[in-house]
Amino acid sequence: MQVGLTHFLIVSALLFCLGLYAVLTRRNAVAILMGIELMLNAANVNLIAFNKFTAPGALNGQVFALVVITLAACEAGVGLALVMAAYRNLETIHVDEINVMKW
Amino acid sequence: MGVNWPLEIGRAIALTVVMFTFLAVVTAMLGVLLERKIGGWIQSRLGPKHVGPQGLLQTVADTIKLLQKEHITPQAADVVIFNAAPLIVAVAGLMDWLVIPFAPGAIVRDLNIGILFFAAMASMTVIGILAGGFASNNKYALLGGLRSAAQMVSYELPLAVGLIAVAMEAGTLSTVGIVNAQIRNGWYILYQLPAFVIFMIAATAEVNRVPFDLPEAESELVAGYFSEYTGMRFALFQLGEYAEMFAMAALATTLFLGGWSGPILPPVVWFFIKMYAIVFFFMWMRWTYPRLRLDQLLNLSWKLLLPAGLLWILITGYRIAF
Amino acid sequence: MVELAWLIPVFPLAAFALITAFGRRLPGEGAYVAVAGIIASALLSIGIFLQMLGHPTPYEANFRWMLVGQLPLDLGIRVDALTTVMLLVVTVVGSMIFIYSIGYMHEDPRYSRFFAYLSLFAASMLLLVLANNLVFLYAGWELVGLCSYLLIGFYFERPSAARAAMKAFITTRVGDVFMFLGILLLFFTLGTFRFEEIFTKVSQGALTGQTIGGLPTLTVAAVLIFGGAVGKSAQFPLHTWLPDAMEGPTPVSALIHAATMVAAGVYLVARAYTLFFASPGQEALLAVAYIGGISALMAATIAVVQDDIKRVLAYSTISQLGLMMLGLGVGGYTAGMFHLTTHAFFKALLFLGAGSVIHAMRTNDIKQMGGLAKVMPSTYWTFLIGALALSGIFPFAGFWSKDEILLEAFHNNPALFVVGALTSFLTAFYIFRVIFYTFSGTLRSHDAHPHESPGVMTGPLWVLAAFSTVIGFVGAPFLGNPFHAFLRFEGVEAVPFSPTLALASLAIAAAGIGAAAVVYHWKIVPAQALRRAAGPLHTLVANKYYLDELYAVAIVRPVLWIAWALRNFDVYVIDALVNLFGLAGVGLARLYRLMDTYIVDGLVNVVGYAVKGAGGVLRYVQTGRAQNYLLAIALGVIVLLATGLFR
Amino acid sequence: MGELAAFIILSVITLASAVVVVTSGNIVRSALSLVPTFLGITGLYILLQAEFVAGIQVLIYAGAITVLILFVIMLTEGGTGLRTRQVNEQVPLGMLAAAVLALILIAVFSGTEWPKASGSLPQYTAAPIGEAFLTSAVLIFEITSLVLLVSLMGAIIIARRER
Repeated sequence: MQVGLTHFLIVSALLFCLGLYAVLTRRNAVAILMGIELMLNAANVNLIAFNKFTAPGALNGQVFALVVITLAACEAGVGLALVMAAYRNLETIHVDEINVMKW
Repeated sequence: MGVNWPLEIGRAIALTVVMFTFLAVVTAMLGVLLERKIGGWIQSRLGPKHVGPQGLLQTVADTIKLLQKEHITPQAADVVIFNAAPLIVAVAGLMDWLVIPFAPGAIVRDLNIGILFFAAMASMTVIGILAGGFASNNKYALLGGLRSAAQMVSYELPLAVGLIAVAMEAGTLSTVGIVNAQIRNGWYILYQLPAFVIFMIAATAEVNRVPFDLPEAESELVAGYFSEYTGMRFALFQLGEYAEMFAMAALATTLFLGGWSGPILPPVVWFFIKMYAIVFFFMWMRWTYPRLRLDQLLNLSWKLLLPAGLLWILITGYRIAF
Repeated sequence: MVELAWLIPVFPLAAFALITAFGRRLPGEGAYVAVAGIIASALLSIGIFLQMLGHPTPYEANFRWMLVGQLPLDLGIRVDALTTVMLLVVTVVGSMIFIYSIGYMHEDPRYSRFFAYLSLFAASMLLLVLANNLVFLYAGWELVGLCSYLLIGFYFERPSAARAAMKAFITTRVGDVFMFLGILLLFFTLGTFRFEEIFTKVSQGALTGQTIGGLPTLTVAAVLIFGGAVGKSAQFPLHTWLPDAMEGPTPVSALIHAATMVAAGVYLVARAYTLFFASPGQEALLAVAYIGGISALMAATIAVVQDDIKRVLAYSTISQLGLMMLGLGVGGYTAGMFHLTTHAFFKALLFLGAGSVIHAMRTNDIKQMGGLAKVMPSTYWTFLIGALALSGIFPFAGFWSKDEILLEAFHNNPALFVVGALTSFLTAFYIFRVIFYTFSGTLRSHDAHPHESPGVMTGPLWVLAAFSTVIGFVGAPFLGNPFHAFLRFEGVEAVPFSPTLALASLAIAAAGIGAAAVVYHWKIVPAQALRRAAGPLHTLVANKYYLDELYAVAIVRPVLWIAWALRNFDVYVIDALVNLFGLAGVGLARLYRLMDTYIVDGLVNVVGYAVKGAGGVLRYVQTGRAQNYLLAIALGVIVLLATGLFR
Repeated sequence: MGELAAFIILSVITLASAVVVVTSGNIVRSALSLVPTFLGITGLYILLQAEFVAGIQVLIYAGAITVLILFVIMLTEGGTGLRTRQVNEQVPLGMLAAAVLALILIAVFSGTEWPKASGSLPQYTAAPIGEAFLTSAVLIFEITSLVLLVSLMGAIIIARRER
């Protein structure tokens, strides 16, 4: 049996849903960030898989994947900086406890 | 895809065994011995002298001793991570060697992303160190791990900048391709002297050697991230470190000193002569310079090496384009 | 130099602005700034005077103010001989008074404000003098009035001062209304405000034959403008404010009510002399002469019976201004202006001397004083020089100028010459009455400790005394009367000097001094007896001819009664109507309020309650936690995908 | 056959370690499990003949982002040694949503007939990618670099200790 596009897509779908689960259920802001990284990776797998199987002539998918990786690095940097700032000011990084702006 | 998978896997296992043995002997054991001998020489003393002729078997004896020692796992440690950390460091150190060409054809795999692969693998070491520092559940180890992470992440950038400059000069990421380009055009230390300087400084920091040995500064943090490690795990950390250091030396040889090229002598001999010259340089530095402070270290990377490296890339790009 | 003339009023104006803004933080609490301003103006005036002496060409500078229809309105300044003389008088005398004030006012809590007012006054007066048109002149005129109000009422916590200020302001305002009417009349008939154009047109006969209400337009205009002069120069019948104005600080009396402001009236007549001269039959000039004569004699008689030193000087001022008017009225243009100049110096000197005396005695009553000659020699000698100048004794300033006026009167209108001569006699009498009461004999008050004034006060006295002594020689006939050569009205020939008349006037003055000495120094004829002999006449004079009372009955009472009546009308008729409307409104409002409360508010409240209830339910959806929202989004995505998939 | 085996092994590594990432009660283990996840994905990239992206994936994700995450964990909660509840009350619903979504996606992916491609990827991808970044994708490249710069400064400003 040949490894086809669908295989990669299913793996990425599972990875994406695992990431979504982390984002939905984790209290720790860093864990949520990790979930987001998983989702981004899943998206990257999709991009590269589509690139190979549907449009191998151009490398647009890989280019996009690289852009996504760069932006993921940005997101991680800023997100973690926010976590640090929150921890310093509120002494917690649990998102359900960070509620000083509520009401 | 005409890949013969069983053959490939078999070759990979065989090569790994060969490389591991080679590294254990050539880098770790010989490296430790060299370190002590050169240290003795620079400090006008004898160094190890009694085990074997001129103390040549000293590290063999030490290795046997380490192999026999008990594995102590601290009670509050995170056992899984604690045990995994030395392996990560050692494996990352070994992976570097995959792309080093010792002589024409004598390379594990000539990847077309060779030096990118090298940089990626070098960066993996940090995770092992950080994990080990955390899992020990010891404040010295944790601080050492954090320092190491900060330092290595910072110095990866100048290192990568040095690599990029060379890649631009050669027009390829493959290490074999770079050596061939040097055989054609002359050693890159001539064209890329600033990149070489930046690379050497960053490499010294990347392998946590004096004057950048803050993660394991004995006088401040006992032994840094591997304070709690004993026996063979400790030896694995050491192996990883020495493998990394020798890999850096080998890469410097490959990128800047023309790799295996040289007259009369066989290419492999030339390669090892150059590599050991750079190893000697690392050791020379160790016994010469004092340790930097953490803020000085980070300032050096972010405020001097990185801007200088970017400027040099600009100059190189201009030279190549016009 | 003359191009810089516009700077002359700017200096004191800048001083005023500075003192207003920074007050006590300035050097000398503002006084030095004010003095510096006026001295700068004085120096510039002297420079311009010297230049004009060489080339007496009038200088004019204009700028376009606005267009009235097609008619351009140019405003500007004019510097000619008349202006130069006035500038000199105002700035030089003003400088002396400013310096004197440093000493006189130094304990006053509103010290810097005083200098601000003084500076503003000087600026206004200089603007008035420099104006080449009636608008600027009127502006300066009103500003001068305002400053005089502020300065007379400087001690506004004293009711009498406040009342005097009000009286001065309102009385002069009566004259100003006439003047304003005159200006408008001229503008509507001639279409310009500029003196030069007005005079040119009048000389060319632009108004000849025109009448307004049966009277010749030119005469009406001239007399209306003279109305302003009457008010400002305190001529009969608007003279009553000036004696009361003595409530202000003495330097103010000296500056405003002797040397400069009241001179503005005379200056106005001189400036507009062409109008008066050109009026048919010179009726306007005649009016000026008679008003002047009446004022001169009346004020002189009142001055004789006053006991307040400053009031004596105030009436003296009215009298002397009357004399100037008389001089102008009988054709003595140069004589009037000459007397204005000399009078400014010696009257300022007298006022400042009086101020020095008051400063020492802390009372105005001459009957409380006596024997001050020994205590205050500087004041005594300077005051004596001023008195001699006022009386017209050779060689002091007053002799020359008064003699010229009497000469002109003798030639042109003998009746008025008699008035002038009588005034002259009375003048000498009353001023030496003051001197004998004040400086000779012994001190009558027992709780006063007089002392000589400080140098900053006596210094200006001596300077003014020097001027009073020598300034007359600029009009001396044996020197060729250089003043007349410099300043004269074309078309009127000066009457040649007559030694006989000069001797006569000298004799009249001497007689006045002698009479005063007989009564008040040697006391050969006691004052009591004289007063009893005069009888009802004395009573009449002592009550100032009952003019204040007459005004009270004739004008103030009716006005007050009308005001009272109108007030009653307001209170009982208009207010009642307004209240009626108000009550009706309130009643209607009550009605509307019921509707608002129960119908409109009810509806609004229903909406509000509904929204509040809905919000209370829905707010539980808003947890403020991103993960809840994300879950909702995920479920929503699932629903959308599912509907898309299984449709 | 070998390719399928490699694919299966890599997928299992990836997904198993991703499960550890999202379920582990120990946040440090979660973070460390990211490493095999990313490395497994790297392997998938290599299977997809995207060596350059694979190298970058290791360098950025495994080498940098994971280190950063570990760093922050140790500076915040991980460094305190406290063990607190790591999940919120949405676990059942979240699990349901994720599972249903996964099922739907798998159903969609399996049921779709993707277009077949002709041609093949170039032998060496690094150079064409570089060319694409400097020609057709230059705008994306520039904007991304700008975003990188801005987020770098933003991160520094946010994380800096306020005085």
